[in-house]
Amino acid sequence: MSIQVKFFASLRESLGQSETTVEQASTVTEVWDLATQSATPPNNLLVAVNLDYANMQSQVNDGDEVAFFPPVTGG
Amino acid sequence: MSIQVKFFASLRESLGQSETTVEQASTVTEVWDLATQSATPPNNLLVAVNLDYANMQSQVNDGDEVAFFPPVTGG
Amino acid sequence: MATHILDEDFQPYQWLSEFSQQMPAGRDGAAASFIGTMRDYNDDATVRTMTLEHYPAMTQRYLEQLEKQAKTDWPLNDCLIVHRVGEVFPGEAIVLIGCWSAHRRAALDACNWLIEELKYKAPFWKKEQNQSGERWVESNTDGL
Amino acid sequence: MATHILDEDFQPYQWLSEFSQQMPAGRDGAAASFIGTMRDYNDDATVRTMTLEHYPAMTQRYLEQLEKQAKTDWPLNDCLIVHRVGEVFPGEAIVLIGCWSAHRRAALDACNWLIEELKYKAPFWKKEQNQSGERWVESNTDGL
Repeated sequence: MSIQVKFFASLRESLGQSETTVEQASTVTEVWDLATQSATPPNNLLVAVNLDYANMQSQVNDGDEVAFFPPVTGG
Repeated sequence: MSIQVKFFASLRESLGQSETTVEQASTVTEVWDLATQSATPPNNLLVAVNLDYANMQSQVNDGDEVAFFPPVTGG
Repeated sequence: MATHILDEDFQPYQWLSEFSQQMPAGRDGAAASFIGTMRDYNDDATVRTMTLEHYPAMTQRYLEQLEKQAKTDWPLNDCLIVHRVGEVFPGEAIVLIGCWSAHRRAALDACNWLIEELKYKAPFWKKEQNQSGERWVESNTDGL
Repeated sequence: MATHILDEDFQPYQWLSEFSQQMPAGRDGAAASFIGTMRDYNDDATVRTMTLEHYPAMTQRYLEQLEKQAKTDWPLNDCLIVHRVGEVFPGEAIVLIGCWSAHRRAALDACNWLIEELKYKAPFWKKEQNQSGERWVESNTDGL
């Protein structure tokens, strides 16, 4: 099993990593804990699984791409 | 005393005149009656006195310009 | 602020571009615009041309009043209104409204307000020429 | 419908003009647009440049979904979204939204909805560079 993990913007900078891979996880929470050595997730954390918004309880499967990022500020 | 009267759009066409002058009137109603030989005013008639919207009861004075027109359809 | 009544075809995006180039760069965060264009159909009839009549002195005055009111009601930095008169052909622009502000709500809301006010109150009248003759447009729709 | 993510400066009115020229003349009665531009100030600080990061695959997908939703919710004939990424300077356009419809409410309301949705959900992030260093913009304002 392999889950691709991405971090963006201020979260990428504060965690000091933009991408990593997690080998075994069934929820987004587990992905976060494994990818960040159980860092405390920020209150306003956003998450996407396979390019769609998801939440910390969402299930993940082999081959998924999970992204974590702060509130968006485009436009 | 002289009041300039203007008609626009379908009203100008149905009355068959675009401009006329009224010599003696104190309200817009009197201007209408004199200028149109007491034609029945259309329900949706709009009126402006000196380029500002007014109504049939508005007072008129020497030198005023009174305009009658149907609902506007610009834009 | 500027108000223009034109008796020939104009390019709305070129007007917006040129008008905005005169503004200080970096001042505005938001520009909202609305362009009303002549369609080739209305109420199921095919329209060939349209003639726009207006009440020149009142039109100019009324559009300027609208701009002043918009600048009073919203924190607008600038505002542009352009309106055609005379004979108009399908695809040609009839009206252009542009609003510039620091933040988006003022520009969007003022633009929205200006087109509604203009449609219901500015003294312009449309007469359509179609295959069966011509007819005055009797009233503006609610925009739906 | 079209969605473009650009990594260099673009001319929004030229994009709107060229995009609308490809449409059938006489089809649309209404074109609404919104352009978000980089200001040279924010929260009382002078901003020199800004860097826009994004999540490329998700951004593209999300903007396309927004356009599809707008076309479902309103009778739009066409829709254009352009968004900058990379280093942006004051006065440069960040986002462009254009909506075309037969009548004005669809174009105006969809344009309004698209910019709000994009601002709150499309995965872009701004980092401002000012005289005292750089900072991430923490959240979008309500537009006031």
